[in-house]
Formats: sequence, structure tokens, C-alpha cells
Amino acid sequence: QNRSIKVGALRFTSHSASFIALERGYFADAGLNVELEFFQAAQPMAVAIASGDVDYAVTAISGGLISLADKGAIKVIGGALKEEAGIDGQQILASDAAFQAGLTDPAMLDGKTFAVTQSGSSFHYMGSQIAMAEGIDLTFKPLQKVGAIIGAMRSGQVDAWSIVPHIAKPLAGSGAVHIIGTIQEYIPNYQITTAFTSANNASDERSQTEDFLTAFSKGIDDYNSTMIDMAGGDAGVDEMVDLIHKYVYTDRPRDKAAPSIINGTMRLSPKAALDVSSVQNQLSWFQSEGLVDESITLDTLVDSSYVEQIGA
Amino acid sequence: MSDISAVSPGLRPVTYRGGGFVPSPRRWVGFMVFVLLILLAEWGTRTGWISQLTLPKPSDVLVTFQSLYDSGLLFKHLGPSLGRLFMGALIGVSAGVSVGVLIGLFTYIRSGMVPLVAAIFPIPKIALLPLFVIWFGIGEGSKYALIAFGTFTPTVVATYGAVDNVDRTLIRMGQSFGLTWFSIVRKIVLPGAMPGILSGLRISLAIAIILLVAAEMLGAEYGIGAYILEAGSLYDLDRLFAGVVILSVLGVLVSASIGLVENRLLKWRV
Amino acid sequence: MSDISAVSPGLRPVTYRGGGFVPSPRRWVGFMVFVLLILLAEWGTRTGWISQLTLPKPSDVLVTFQSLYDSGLLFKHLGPSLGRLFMGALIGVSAGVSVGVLIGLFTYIRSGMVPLVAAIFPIPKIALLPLFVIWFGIGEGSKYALIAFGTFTPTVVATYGAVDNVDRTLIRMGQSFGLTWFSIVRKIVLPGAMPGILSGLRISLAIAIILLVAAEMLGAEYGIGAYILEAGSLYDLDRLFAGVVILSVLGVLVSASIGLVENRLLKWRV
Amino acid sequence: MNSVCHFYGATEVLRDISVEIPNGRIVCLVGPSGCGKSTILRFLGGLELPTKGEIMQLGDPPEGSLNPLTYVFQDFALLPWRTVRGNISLVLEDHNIRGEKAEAIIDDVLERTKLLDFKNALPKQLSGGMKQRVAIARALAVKPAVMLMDEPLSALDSQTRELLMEDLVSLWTRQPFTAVYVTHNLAEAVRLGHKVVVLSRRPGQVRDIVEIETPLAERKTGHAEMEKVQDKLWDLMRDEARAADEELVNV
Amino acid sequence: MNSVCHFYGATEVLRDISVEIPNGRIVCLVGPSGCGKSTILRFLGGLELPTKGEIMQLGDPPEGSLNPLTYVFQDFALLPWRTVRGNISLVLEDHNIRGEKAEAIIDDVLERTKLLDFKNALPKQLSGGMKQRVAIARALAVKPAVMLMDEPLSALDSQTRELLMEDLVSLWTRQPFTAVYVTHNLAEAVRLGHKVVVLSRRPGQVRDIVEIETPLAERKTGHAEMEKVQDKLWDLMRDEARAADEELVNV
Ligand SMILES: Nc1ncnc2c1ncn2[C@@H]1O[C@H](COP(=O)(O)OP(=O)(O)OP(=O)(O)O)[C@@H](O)[C@H]1O
Ligand SMILES: Nc1ncnc2c1ncn2[C@@H]1O[C@H](COP(=O)(O)OP(=O)(O)OP(=O)(O)O)[C@@H](O)[C@H]1O
Ligand SMILES: [Mg+2]
Ligand SMILES: [Mg+2]
Repeated sequence: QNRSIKVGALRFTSHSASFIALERGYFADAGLNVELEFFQAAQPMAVAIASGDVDYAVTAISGGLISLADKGAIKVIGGALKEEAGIDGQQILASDAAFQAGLTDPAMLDGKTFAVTQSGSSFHYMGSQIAMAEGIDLTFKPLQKVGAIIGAMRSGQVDAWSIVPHIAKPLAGSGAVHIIGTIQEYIPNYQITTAFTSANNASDERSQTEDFLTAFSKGIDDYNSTMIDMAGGDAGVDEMVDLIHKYVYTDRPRDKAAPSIINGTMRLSPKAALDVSSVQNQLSWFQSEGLVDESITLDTLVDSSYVEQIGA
Repeated sequence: MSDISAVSPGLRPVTYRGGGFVPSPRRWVGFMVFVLLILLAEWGTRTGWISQLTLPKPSDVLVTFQSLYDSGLLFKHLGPSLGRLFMGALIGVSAGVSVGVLIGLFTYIRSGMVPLVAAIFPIPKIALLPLFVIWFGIGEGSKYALIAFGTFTPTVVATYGAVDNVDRTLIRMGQSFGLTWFSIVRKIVLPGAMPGILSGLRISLAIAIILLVAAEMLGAEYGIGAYILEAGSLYDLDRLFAGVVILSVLGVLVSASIGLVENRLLKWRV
Repeated sequence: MSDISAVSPGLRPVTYRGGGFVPSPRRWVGFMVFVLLILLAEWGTRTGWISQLTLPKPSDVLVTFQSLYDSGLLFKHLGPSLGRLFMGALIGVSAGVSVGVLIGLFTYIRSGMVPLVAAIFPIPKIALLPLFVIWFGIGEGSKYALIAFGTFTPTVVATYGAVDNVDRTLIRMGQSFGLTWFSIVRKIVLPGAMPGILSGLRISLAIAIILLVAAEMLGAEYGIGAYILEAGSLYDLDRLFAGVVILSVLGVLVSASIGLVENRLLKWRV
Repeated sequence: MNSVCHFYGATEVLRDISVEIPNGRIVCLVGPSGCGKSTILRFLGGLELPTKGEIMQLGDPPEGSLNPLTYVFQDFALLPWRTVRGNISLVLEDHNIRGEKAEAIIDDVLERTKLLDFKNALPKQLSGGMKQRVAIARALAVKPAVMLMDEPLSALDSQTRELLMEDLVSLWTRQPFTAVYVTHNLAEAVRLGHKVVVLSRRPGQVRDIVEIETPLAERKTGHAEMEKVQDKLWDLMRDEARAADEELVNV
Repeated sequence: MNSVCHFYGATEVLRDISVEIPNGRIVCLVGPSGCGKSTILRFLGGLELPTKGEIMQLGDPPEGSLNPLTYVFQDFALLPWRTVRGNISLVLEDHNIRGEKAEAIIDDVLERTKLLDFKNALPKQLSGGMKQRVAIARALAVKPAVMLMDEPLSALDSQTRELLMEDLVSLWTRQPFTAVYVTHNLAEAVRLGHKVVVLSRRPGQVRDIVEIETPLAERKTGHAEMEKVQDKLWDLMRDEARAADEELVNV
């Protein structure tokens, strides 16, 4: 019963469900002997799933992920991070220079530059959705690394960007950038990250995959109830922060890490349910931009047999 | 006196034991190796023996290349890249040669700069990407700066090595004829260091090409590096390899043109 | 006969016109330059003349370094990095030396490999990152492979250059005494090529350190490269510079130890 | 051993050359630069094959000779990374002579060349004359039937050259060896050769063969007969030398 | 011009050396390797300063002399990237002699050294003897008061050396120049020197000064008196040379 699997993760709060499931023994309960593999970026993690070096992971939907699915290497099996009305989600930022020059609302972004890591990244998607909704033109600047984008924002070399709250809030707090809107307004029910695995695991290792999702869902439930619904009160939050701090911001002292961890709180899809309408929307956008092949269908990307398919 | 050999007893030819240790290149072999490797890759990917995750089909890469050319995108990407390569390398190489010559000539500059250059050399340029954004912006400036920075250190090292190797007797000769310091530098030191500087240039320019990708991480829309990065992030192996082949060809061309310059400029060499 | 100089008319000393062109390094100057630069940075960041976006306060970097050391994380990061550096460089260098020697000795290998190496050299390793994951996995394998790949080409080039430069008269001497082919390679070619190989190693190992950052992009939890990448992605300049300083020191140390090896191994050199 | 060598070199460099090298004698080859002296020696040593013609050796090499045809090179060709001892043991190792047996041979040849005190010195610590003596010692170590010397003294300064010539003469006097001695220097040829072969400018042809009967030990600078031979050789060569010197080198 | 030179070199290399160089004569310096001959010449040329003592030149350099103390180096020191013409014009350019005036000087010195045909050749195309003649032509171009020659012939083979010595003698005979000629080779010293200064081994001291009265043009190999001088010099030097040769070199 004790199957050894590898789960890929980034050191972000959005991966907390995996950390919780491991720390609280949910994986072990499901008969899974889990080893976490940490990555510096999402893209190599996706490739590692394709090559079979890692079994399960969570990441945003990107052009690379869709391409790998198209090559028959990976499948999306469930949802994770999700935008939800009422909870602080991803923020739209303006650089101080642009803000002072009057950029105080996303509607005024016409002709401005918008920072993305790479074309075909989730930042690119969010930016285009804003542009489409507002009927404006945005210039996208690919800067590869989040650090480079922060540098460019602070020095006013790009005008706007969108990013998760735990990075957005401290930046805005320092006065170097300003929050001018939220992504929720433009992309409701945005399924930001998804759980995925290799096509092999999805088709041939059904029970293992189901077990993974079960344990993963328990992690999600704990996280949501403690951090969002405050079921355990502040003591519960403290305990959870302690747990997450083992994996995130490890080289900062606890008291400095805690605000960042709490700031980063966003709803994870309960039961790892997947919002397929959002996924379809993203897929169509990638296709319309010519970043991935026209012929890819939702079925190529998603294995719908594991979790609830919202909006199908 | 071949008759002696017929007559004398015990007469036998001296055994040959020389030869070897002088490999002479044969052009067609190199060509054949490329063709063979490509055919092997084609065969492997076609039969599925090499998975399509591992390597793209060479014929697909060719098709991609063809469409890149037909759509005119090739030159849209190549243009900015060549510009960056040229400007970046120009800045880096000229700064490198100047500093290298100064290091080669002056005790204090040498003492101050050599350890500095040694400390700068192993710093990975990609680690400093966020800083380049602040220092030089996200326009062409930072791209030039990154390539210049990368070519600077190897050029300095090659140049001061070359200056050190200039035959001191030639310099003493210049002094013994009462040539001015400036004359000696211009007419003896610089031409004498030229072979070393040019061969250093081979390495510097290869590094410049390598850094093109890093440079175009910084907000480049067009450029071979940007093209490769996008292909990589989309895991589009056909385009990735098309881009890599372009860089590779670029590298071989640059090296060949340095060879030409060497042949022209250094025909005085023995 | 200095009395002559007092007596004879028109007697005057020969004017001195030699000297110069032999810079001799002075250690303390290099040291001073570092201290000066650091003090300047400290002063600039303290007074706000250099914005804290541009450069971290050197004292803050020191504090970061201190806490890195105190928390024991320094060695947690340094350990895996050194291991990768060692294994990757070992594989790349030994493969490079072997191939380089073969190229230096055999016509056909030379013809086949030299263009191949020339074509591989300008390929940026970071462009191939996604492929390294497929080819070598995400474990230590891909990190070794990336560093090995990066050190391989410069080592090959340095080695076959060094073999080419081995004095052919020494080889002819070996042949004239009837030494076997293998003896000649082992006792004459390899020791003779050693100086060139070692000086090539300087460049290869600097490149290995540079590639550490790229290698640790591939699923590394700990490692100086991973540390730098994380600091970069959070735009945490203190930690970024702390990491860069470590790499820089590492580079200087590696170069110094090659110097030591050279002194020991090549004490026969004139 | 009698070694008789003929060869008919072809194309440009050497034209129809036949020379006989008698046992226990020193044959000197002189001629202007580029006339093919070194090439002839390479043929003799089996390091190169003539385009036409053949080189024959007569009889079997004497027993115990490890390397019948042994070179002494102009630039010494010592391995700079081995000590004097190591340079000599190099040529013994491949014949499986190691340990004490090798040590005995090394000590013997170093003694004959008066180098015993410098056994553990590196080549860089030796002066040019000593280096060449090490090279000669190394050649002696393999008990050669014929020594092939290619301008062995021309890299040395004239005083050292003088000294080394005296050494060679005393070495030969004690135990005569067969040698082919290539040189530019007529004084050397006259001092060391029993037979001087004068080659003409490229393509090299035998211009004259001069036999010198005076015993080696009696020859000295200022020896009248020697001077006469030397002047005769110089007259034979002067115009060739001038012409060879004026030629543009094609590199 | 009379140039009187004294210097008291210190530390190891040279000890208390005084030499006088008379006008229009060739002074040869001989001595074993490393005794400081080149160092003395560097002092004379002002390329180095003696630790103690001084070098004086008497009188003003003759008019038209661009570079009163001019070197001829052992290894020619020609710029390989300049043609014969360019190598000579190099030393004129800094005196602002260009165009026709320079051309005239160049043609004149090339004619005197019989090199006119090779004006546009690169050094790599020339043989050693021709290279040294270019170096001599270059030295002549600046109309030196004193030529300082540091083993100018020792990089050449003996035949070329012989030829070049004849050239030097005829050059001097046509128009006497003052020269300090450093050499290892006693034959050269005896052939070219009006005065031969023999130095001892390090630390270099003047061991003897031999004046030779025979006119240069009459000296020849085999000239009995010359042979006697040479043998005398050789006797003076032999032991020093042997000792110098046996010294371990400290690098
Ligand atoms: N490997 C080679 N390929 C082509 N030409 C060669 C080669 N080796 C020698 N030669 C030519 O053959 C001629 C004879 O060369 P060789 O070295 O035998 O002359 P040499 O008499 O020894 O001259 P030197 O006195 O300068 O040593 C020269 O003109 C040389 O240019
Ligand atoms: N720059 C220097 N620093 C230290 N020692 C030196 C230097 N130049 C020369 N010497 C030493 O001074 C001594 C004299 O050198 P010099 O070159 O004058 O000798 P030389 O008589 O010209 O020898 P050779 O006949 O070999 O040319 C030598 O022992 C040499 O090692
Ligand atoms: Mg020869
Ligand atoms: Mg000297």
C-alpha cells in the first residue's frame, strides 16, 4: 500500500495544501509516501512532471503547460488557487511614477506598459483580460523573473502589473507602487492554479491519483477553514502559520514571515474542484494569441474524471 | 649503389618508426558528422525511438525555420539581436582592450584592477538581471550593458596577457632608438598584442552570443534570445531548436570572420 | 677614473631612457581598491546618494551574511553547491581533456569533433534548461550535466590547443628511441600539454561557477544559486549581494588553488 | 656492425645521394641551410621515408644495443619535467629496464659525461652545454650502434661548443663509436669528422667527399693541415652559402 | 666623439669595471655566460642605471646624429609586422623625418648593406643573416656616434656569420665607426676588435685588455698572429668557461 510518490512545489503560500497534507499525515493516511520536490520556477516543474521525475504538482495554467498536454505528457486533474469575491485576490499595481502621472484606475491603462514574466504566462493572460474588458491597448514587457519586474516597477520603467496579494501589499505599503484595482473585477472565478500530473498517472494510476487528490483536498479544507473562515481563531492561524513557515520564507524569522504568509491567504478550491469554464477561457485566449495549437481541446488538457467540474 | 644491397649479406632496410602526431583536418569529415547526427535524430524521432519530448524532428525544425523565413519574422528577430550583439560587444571589447592595455602597462592599475576583474569574472550575469533593470532600464541600454559586461572581463584578461607577451626586446629596441612612450605603445605594444587580442576576441564573442539570451530576458519583444525564451516557456521544441541553430550558426560565422581578420591583419606572422 | 669626469670638458652622463613596461603587481593596492569601493558604496547608500534600489548597504550585506552563517544556512547552501560544482566540473573537465587529447592526436577525430565543438560552444545553456529536465531529470543529474556541458567545450578547446603546442621534437625524440605510442602519449604528450590544460581550467571553472545559478534553476532546494535566485525573485538586494559575494570569493579561491597546483605540478617550467 | 646506407632521394630536396657510413668512424655532413642535411638524418633514423631509394643497414646490431640508431638533437630534446635521471630512465623504461639495472646504466653514462653530480637536477637548472651532455648520456644509455647527431652544438655559445667538442673527442678516443654528424660549422666538421660529405644547395647533391686522416686527438685549432682543409671546404661552400642566405623564405 | 665610460657596478653582477672606448674603434667585450656583458651594454645605452658609478660620454654627438648611442641586438629586434622599409622608417618617424627625406636615408642604408632588393619584404621572408643586416641598416639610419652590438652574430649559423663578419669589416673599412661589440666568440673578437676586454666570471671584473694592432682588412682565418691572440684569449677563459658551464642555473 505504501506507494512512494514525488510532489512538486514552489515555496509559495498557494502550495500550502500540499504542505498541510504532508505535515498532518493526510498523505500517509492515504497510503502515500510523499517526498516534496521544490522548484525555483513553475515551468521546469511542469517539464519534470512530463519527464516522470515528479508525480503531482500545482501550478498556474501557462502556454508551456498546454503544450506539454498537447504532446500527451500531462493532464490537469483538479483545481487549487481560485479568485473569490470578498477575499483579497490578485492585485493590479501601478508604478509610483505612473500613479503620480494620473494612473489611478485600470481603465486608464490605455497605451501603457504591463509587466509579464514571459508571453504565455498567467500575467500575460491577466493583462489581456483587463485590456479586453476595458477595450484598451496594453504593451506587454516580458521580464522573465518576478524580481526583474519588481525592479522595473519600483523604478517606474513599466507602468502596471498584477500579482498575488502577499507580494502586492508590502510593495504598496512601501509606497513604491500603488494598488489600483483587483483581478476579480475582470476575471471572476479565475482558476489561477491547478493540480496536474503526468498523462500516465492520470490514466493508469487511478487509485493513486485519487488518493493523492483526497489527501490534497483535506489539506485544502484545513487551510480554508483556518485561514479564511477563521475556524480556529487566531490561535489556529498561528499554528497554521507555524506549519507553513517550515516551507515558506524559511530564512526569515517567524515574526517577519507571518505577515507575508497571512497576506497571501486566498481561497483554494474546495475538494479541488476545477472551474472548467475558467480553464476553457484561458485555453481559448492562448489559442487566440497563437501561443498554442488551435486544435487543442479542453479534453486534451483536462482529465475530468477525478473532481467536480464547475461550469461545465 | 643498389647493387651492394643485392650482394652484401645481412643487409636490410632501416625500420620506419616516425610519423603520426600531426593530425590534419579534413573538411568533409566534419560535414559528414553533422549530416550523420541529423539523420540519426531524424530516424530516431520518426521511429519513436527518441520521444518527441526529448528532441524535435530535424525536418520539423527545418519547416519551422522555413516558415520563420517566409513570414519575415526571421529578420525581425535577427535584426535587433545583431544590433545588441554588435553594440554590446563593441562597448565591452573596446572597454576591455583599453583596460587590458592599461593593466599591461601600469603597475598601479594592474595591482588595482587584476583582483577586481578576477572577482567580477565568476559573477553570473543572470543573477544580476533584477539589478540591470534598475541600473540600465529595460530598454536597449540594459541589453547592451549585459553583453558588454560579459565580454569585458574575458577581453581584459586576454588583452593584458597579450600585452605581457609582447617581446620586451622590441620595446627595449624602441627605447634604445629614443622613441616616445606613446610611439612605443602605438607602434610596438599594440600591434604586438594584436594576435592575443584577436584570439581572446573569439572567446569574448562566443560569450556575447551566449549572453544574448540572458540580455533578451529583459523586456525584449523581438530578438533570437527572446524567441528562444518564448519557445522554451511554451515548450515548443521545434522553435527552440530553430533558435539554437541560429545562434550556433552565428557563432561559427563570427569565429570564421575573426579567422579572416586574423589572416588579413596578421599575415606577418610566421 | 671618476677624476676624468672632473677634468675633461664636455663630459656628461649618458641619459637614462630605459625602464617601464614591466608592471609588477602590488598586493596591497588590490586590497585597497576593494576597501575603497566598499567604503564608497557604504557612504553612498548611507547618505542616500545611491538609492537603496540601486545597491544595498555593504554593512547590511555583511549582516545578512552574518545571519546566514549564524543560522547554519550558509553551509546548508554551500554544501550542495560545492558538490555540484565538483561533480559537474569533474565530469566536464575529464570528458573535455579526453576528447581534447584525442582531437590533438587523431586526424579523423579532429576533423569530426572540432566543427561540432565550435557549433556547440555558442549555445546558451539556459536556453536548453527545459530540455535538461527531460534528458537528465530534476535530481542532481541535470545539475551535473549542465555544469559538465558548460565546462566541456572550453576544456576541449584548451586541451587540443595545448596538445598541438607540445614540442614535436620531443615526440620525435621519443620515436627515435623506439618508445611505444602509449608511452609517448603518457610520458611526453600529457605532461607537455599540462600547462595549457591547467590554464584552460581557470576559464572552465569560472564558467562552472557561473553556471551554478543556471543549474540550480532546476529544482534545487538548497544551493548558493538557488539562494541567489530566490533573493532575486523577491528583489532582496542584501541577500542577492551576499550570494554574489560568495560566488565571487569562490571564483577567486578556485583560481588561487589552480595557481597552487600549477606551482606544484609545473615547477619544471622556466 | 657495418652499416652501409644508400638512398636516392627524389623531388627537389635531395637528388641522387649515396653515402656509405663505415663502422667506428664519424661522418660529417656539411652544406648550406636547407640543403637537406636533417632530412638525410631523418631517413637514416627511420623517422621519415625517402620518396625514392632505400636506406640499408648491414649486419645485425651488436648485442645489448637497445636502440641501434640513436639521435642527438640540436635542441637537446630533454623532457623539462623530468630530472636528468628521469630523462635517461625514460628511454630504458620501454625496454623494461628498471630499478637497479637502470640505475647502474644511468650512473655509468652520467659518469662518462661527467654529470654524476647533477643527477637530480631539472633541465631548467642546467646550462646549454650540460643539457647537451645529458642528451649524449641518454643516447649512450641505449648502447647505440650509430649515433645520429643533428647540429648537436649549434645551440650553444662558442666557448661551451669548444669544451663539448673536446669532450666528444675524448669520449670517442676512449671508445670509438659510429656517428653521422650534421653541422653547418666547418670548424666542427674538420675537428670531428673522419669523412666530411659536402652537400650542395637545394636540391641537395653530394658535391664532394673529403677524407681526413689526422687522428682526432691530434687536431687542434691552429693545426696547419686542418686550417687548410677548412679553407678548402669554405671555398667550396662560400658562394652556395651567400646564395642560400639571399633567398627569400617562403613561409 | 670620444666617449669615456666608467662605472662601478655593485652587487654580485659587476665589480668595479672601468673601460674607455676610443673614437672610431671597435671594442670587443668577451667573457663567460652571465658575466654581465649585456648589462654593461645596457648601461652604455642608457637602458639601465648602474647601482654605483657613472657612465660618461665625452663631447657632443656629431651633428646629424639622431641617436648617438644605437643598439644592434642579438635577436635582430625587427618588428615582424613591418616591412624592411617600415622597420627603418620606424626610427626616423619620431624625428619627424618622413616622405622623401626618409626615403633617401632608407635607400642609402639599404644600399650600404646590400638589401635594396628586399625593401618591401617582411622579416619572416628573410634569412637570419639578412635580418641582422636590416638591423644594422636601421642602426646606420640614425647616424650613430657609437654602435652598441650585443652578440649580433650569435643567432646565425656559422656560414652566415662568416659572411656577415666580412660585411662588417668592409663597412668599417669604408667608413670607420665607433662600436662596442659584445660576443662569446673569440674568433669574432679577434677578427673585429681593435681592443678586446676580457671579463671574468660573475661578479664580472676586467680580467685583461688585449689590444690588436693588425688592420681589420688584413685579418683572415688562419692568419698566424690572430691564431696566437685567439689561443691566448682561450687560455685566459677556458677554466672560467668550464666553471660557468657547470653552474646550476637558479631560475
Ligand atoms: N616537412 C616538410 N615539408 C616540406 N618541406 C620540408 C619539410 N621538412 C623540410 N623541408 C624542406 O626541405 C629542405 C631540407 O630541409 P632540412 O631540414 O633537411 O635542411 P637542413 O639542411 O637540415 O637545413 P638546416 O641547416 O637549416 O638545418 C628545406 O628546404 C625545407 O624547407
Ligand atoms: N633583470 C635582471 N634581474 C636580475 N638579475 C639579472 C637581470 N638581468 C641579468 N641578470 C643577471 O646578471 C648577470 C649578468 O647578466 P648579463 O645578461 O649581463 O650577462 P651576459 O654576460 O650578457 O651573459 P650572456 O653571455 O649569457 O648573454 C647574469 O647572471 C644574470 O643572471
Ligand atoms: Mg637541419
Ligand atoms: Mg648577453
